[in-house]
Amino acid sequence: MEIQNTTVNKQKNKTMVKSPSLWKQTYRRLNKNKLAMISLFFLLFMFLLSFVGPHFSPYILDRTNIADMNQAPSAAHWLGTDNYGRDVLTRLMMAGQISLTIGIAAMFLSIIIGSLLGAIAGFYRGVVDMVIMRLADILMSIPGLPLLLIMGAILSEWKVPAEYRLYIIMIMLSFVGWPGLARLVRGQILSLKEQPFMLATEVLGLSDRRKILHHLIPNTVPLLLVVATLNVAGSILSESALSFLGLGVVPPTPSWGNMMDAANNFMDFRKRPWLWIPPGTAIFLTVVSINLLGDGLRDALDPKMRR
Amino acid sequence: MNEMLLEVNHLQTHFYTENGVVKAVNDVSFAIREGETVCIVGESGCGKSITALSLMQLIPENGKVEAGEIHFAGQDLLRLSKKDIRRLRGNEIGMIFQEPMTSLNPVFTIGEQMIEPLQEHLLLSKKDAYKKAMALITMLGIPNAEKIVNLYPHELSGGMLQRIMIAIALSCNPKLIIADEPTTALDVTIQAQILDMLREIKQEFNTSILLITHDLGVVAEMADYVVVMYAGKVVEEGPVLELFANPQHPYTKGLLKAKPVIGERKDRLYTIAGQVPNLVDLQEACYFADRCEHAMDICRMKQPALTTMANGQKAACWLYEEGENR
Amino acid sequence: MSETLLEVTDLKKYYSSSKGMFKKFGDAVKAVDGVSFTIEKGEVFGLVGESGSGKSTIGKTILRLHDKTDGEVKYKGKDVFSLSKKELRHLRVETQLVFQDPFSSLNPRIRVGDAIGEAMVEHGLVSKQEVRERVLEVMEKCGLSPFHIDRYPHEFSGGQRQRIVIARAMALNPEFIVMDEPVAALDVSIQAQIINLFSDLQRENGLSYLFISHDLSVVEHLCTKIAIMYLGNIVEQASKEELFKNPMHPYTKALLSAVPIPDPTAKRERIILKGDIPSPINPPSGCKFRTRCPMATDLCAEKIPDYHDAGGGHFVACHYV
Amino acid sequence: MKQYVLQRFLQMIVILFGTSFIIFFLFAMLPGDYIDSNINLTPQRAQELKALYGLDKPVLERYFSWLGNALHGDFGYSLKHQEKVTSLLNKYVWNSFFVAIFALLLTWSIALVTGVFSAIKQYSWFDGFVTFFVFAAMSFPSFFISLLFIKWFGVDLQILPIGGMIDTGSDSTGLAYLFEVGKHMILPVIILTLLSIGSLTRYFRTGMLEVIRQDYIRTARAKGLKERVVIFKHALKNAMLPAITLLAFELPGLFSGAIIMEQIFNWPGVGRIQLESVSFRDYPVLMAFTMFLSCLTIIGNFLADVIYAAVDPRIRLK
Repeated sequence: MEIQNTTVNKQKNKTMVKSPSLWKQTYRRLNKNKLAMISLFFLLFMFLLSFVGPHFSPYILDRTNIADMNQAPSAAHWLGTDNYGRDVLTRLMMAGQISLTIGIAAMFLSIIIGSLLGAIAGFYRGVVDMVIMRLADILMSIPGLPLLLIMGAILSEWKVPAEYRLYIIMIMLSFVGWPGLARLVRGQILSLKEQPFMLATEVLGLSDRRKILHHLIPNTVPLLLVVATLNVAGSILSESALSFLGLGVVPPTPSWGNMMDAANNFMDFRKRPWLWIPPGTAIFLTVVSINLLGDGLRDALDPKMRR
Repeated sequence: MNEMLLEVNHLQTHFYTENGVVKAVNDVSFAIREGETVCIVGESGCGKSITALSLMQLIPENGKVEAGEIHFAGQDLLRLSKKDIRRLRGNEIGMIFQEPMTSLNPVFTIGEQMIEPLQEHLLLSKKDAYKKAMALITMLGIPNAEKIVNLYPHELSGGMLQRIMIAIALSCNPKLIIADEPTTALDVTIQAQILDMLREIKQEFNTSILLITHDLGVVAEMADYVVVMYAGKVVEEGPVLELFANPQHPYTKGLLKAKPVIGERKDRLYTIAGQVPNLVDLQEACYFADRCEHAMDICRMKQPALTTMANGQKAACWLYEEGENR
Repeated sequence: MSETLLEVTDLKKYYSSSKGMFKKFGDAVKAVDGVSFTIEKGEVFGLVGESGSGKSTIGKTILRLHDKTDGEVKYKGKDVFSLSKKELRHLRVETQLVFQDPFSSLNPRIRVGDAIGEAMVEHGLVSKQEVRERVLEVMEKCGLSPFHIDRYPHEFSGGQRQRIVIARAMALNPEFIVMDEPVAALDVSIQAQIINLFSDLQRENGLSYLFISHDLSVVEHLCTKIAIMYLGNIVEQASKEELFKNPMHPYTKALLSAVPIPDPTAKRERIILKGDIPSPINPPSGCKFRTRCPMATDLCAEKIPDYHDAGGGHFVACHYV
Repeated sequence: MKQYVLQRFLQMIVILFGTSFIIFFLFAMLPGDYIDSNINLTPQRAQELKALYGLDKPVLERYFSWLGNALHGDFGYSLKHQEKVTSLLNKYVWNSFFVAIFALLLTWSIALVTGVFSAIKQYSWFDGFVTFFVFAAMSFPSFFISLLFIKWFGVDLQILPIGGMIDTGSDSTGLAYLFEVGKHMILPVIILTLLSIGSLTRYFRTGMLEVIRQDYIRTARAKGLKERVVIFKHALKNAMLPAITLLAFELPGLFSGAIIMEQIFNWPGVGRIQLESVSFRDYPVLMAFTMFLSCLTIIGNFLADVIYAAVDPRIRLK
């Protein structure tokens, strides 16, 4: 009875074609954003470099060999060697593994805790909401870095073996990260609940479970995706700061942060910049790409979210 | 008849969006005489508001006035320098918008916002400007002006704010007032007050009014001359009595029959099928062809020009191309 | 006489306007301040009023979308506010709501077909396999083309979205639909299409509507019985013919004269009310309309007019009528 | 309005106590303390000292005793520096404060100008440059940028001093002292500015962009006002209102000291004291200082809400 696009238009008449899923439409919009795509490819390159690179490097990570100590970048060692004779490039790649894993793991933890508590507070209001939000307020009022310092101190107190230390750092970062996230998710749930289409789910007699799974969460995912991306950037920065101060990832496990403390002694700092400039640059480029990708994602997902 | 105040010829305003160029105003021409109220009527998306904004060159960021002339009191506004156009706005042409609640700055008092055009155009001192503002408020029938002047916009109702907007538009005694759907956001009884006020202003100051609306009832009550727009083009224009008594273009006829009217009992409303076409890359055709009962082949191939009828009415439709009156 | 579908007696709904811990009831907003009416099966009951009259609040309260302050709402003889969980679920199938703003009443992230079919499956009216079939059928009935089923809401115009909202409501083939200004946001040509759709659906399925609007011309076309509201109360209620032929309450007369008629030759006695609509937080004493009423006297300020039958079911609340 | 302030004040008190409890509880989790780190103490001597400092009583009791004297202004005794915590902090906090206040002024003025202009000239090359600069500034690790600046300005070009507050061994006083400290402060201030300017510029830019699209800006133009007046009177005041509350959030930052910057520049600020007290397990200092910062944050939040309510007429007159 009604033609979708009148013949007056040049566009052809779309028949039974199934419009692409929202995610495909989002990807198409993201594709148009050159900056975001460059950042995406750079991040993929960083991942490959960190997780696959070490297998190709001729040097085994921890084998120190005093013979070629402190060599400037050369054909053999593209980024030179450190004062234990270890190849800086290989250590950089291994460190990448650690820093990226911690960043992403901390993000996942914060997202899970934050969105769960935020959703519960937002959906069920009342006392639950009050308790969660006051707890979030309290945690957010303790300044981030000092809190991490204290927790870092607790870690070194308990003489935690190196590999467990990584997991605890992830927990620490998410412990500081989740309140901000919970508040964002709660705000989103509250504003969604005011929308008429949520009132419609009530009128249609849909169950609470259906309302949350099919209506609230799909509309919160875009925000979560953007916040998650930016959270990874924040986690990497915090981890590297902690490790630089010697309270995060502790040698011998390499992390971009603790590779930088080579710059603390004056000789290395002046004479051997290849020791501390590459990890610093790696952090910067990774974080800037994540931020650009996050911004591009925000525009692609929902132009109205341009906060 | 008093002579021409404003003459718009072949106005073209286009918008550059991601999915193509939108010809919001596509070759629109009309004229307003002194002391005359001209109504531009049409549904949403027909370009009536953009036409009004083009006159004042207040087009949003991604739009541009491509072509056309706007002769106002002997000068072509499109050729004026930025400074001259600015000196004209609020001074010789006053403007009223649709949403009174958001049209005033929430962090300045009513008084502060009323004296601005007075100081800018009439170079009044702050004290005199406040006095004139209070006089304007009282003239428009709003009680205790001294209190109103110090209130903030959120402390007044929609109807009251719209009266303040009218006071601001009137403050420099303009020759023309452009009202873009001034009563759409108001309740019926408040709308009646505002329309009544506009009619009084026309009587008292002989100001010409360009009224933009989608409500045919408001057109019947206010207009001397009517211009009907559809998808960016003028499809019909004419004096109000002839246009309502004997509408020419099928779209105008359809609109008049589709609107339920108090007192006229109908069991089914006449409907115009389909919907407004997408304005991006429109073909050379009459844009109403797909929704028109009398659509002929020629309608889908060539765009009809605006032809003048015997009694001075104009319509852009192939039914009347040969000039006889269907 | 057809049986009574809905009976509302002395319904009150107050919002406390002061937020925070110190909730005082003194300055509560009296959105609905004692309203009674009944809707028979197959009837279209029109509720007309300007902003702040409380008409939308009534629509939502009788569907128990939020709680009431006082009064009683009976649907098919059963008090809506004391239904068990199971009975409430059943009520949700029989009664539906159509919204004013088509752009925000559809979940933007699910396809149109799912939005319409979702409730049917949830209430077990149809199995997962046949749901697509049933959805296409309902869409057809509401003037939507089959290939719209897999599209997303942002790909439709305002008018088409309203058809989707209606299809979603019709999917549960309800008996009673509350329509909260369903055509206010649409253009005239689209409005006519939707109004005709309402009449067809009502005729074919024997539906009853509560039609909430501020537009008297649309109400006159569609409704069989009309109530005029002002600041939380019904000031006049009568059958359509009676109300338009012989309006009694001064507010109704002013409202009728304020509606612009698309006929420049029409000569009408014009009643322009002075002043603005008072704030619902502290409405005027006695008759709430007295501050704007052309024939207000001291009596109006002292005593609240009683809502009486002025003959033949034509109710009105005014001392002088 | 007064009721809103009262309610927010009560909420603030609750959060203050909640924070103090959690911080104290965190410290209680720390096994060992300053006395344990001093290895040449005999076990039972250590026990005596602990009793003396009351470190052996159960956590809850210690919390309330700590809270008791905290309310009287006695924040305990720094074991490492052998002096009252409050006087220790008082000595160092002002060094951090000066750097922070200069950085704040610089950040806010630059961010305001660039943010507003990049919003007005959207899609221009200036806006493109500012957006790139914002992303870079937000993504730089603080220690990396400090090291880079020391390398470029301190080591390679040698035009700026890179360590401490005054040249080593100099005893200049009065104006010369001020001039010297000023020279030493240049790099730290620039770095602190760079680190915080990114998000603030973006905040001002988004704020302005949003306000410029409002109806009342179109009305202002329709009144024939000069573009300058439309932007810097009508738009700016609306965009700046929420920004004022941000000022209150900067309160803790002024006193917290940039831990990393002070470490790298060995700037005798309160941040270094904090780091030092972590490694020496001098918990009373750490405890008192973290509590001090939390109070500032909470007071900052409270002030932000109150200022916003007072400044925005829509809320003030409710």
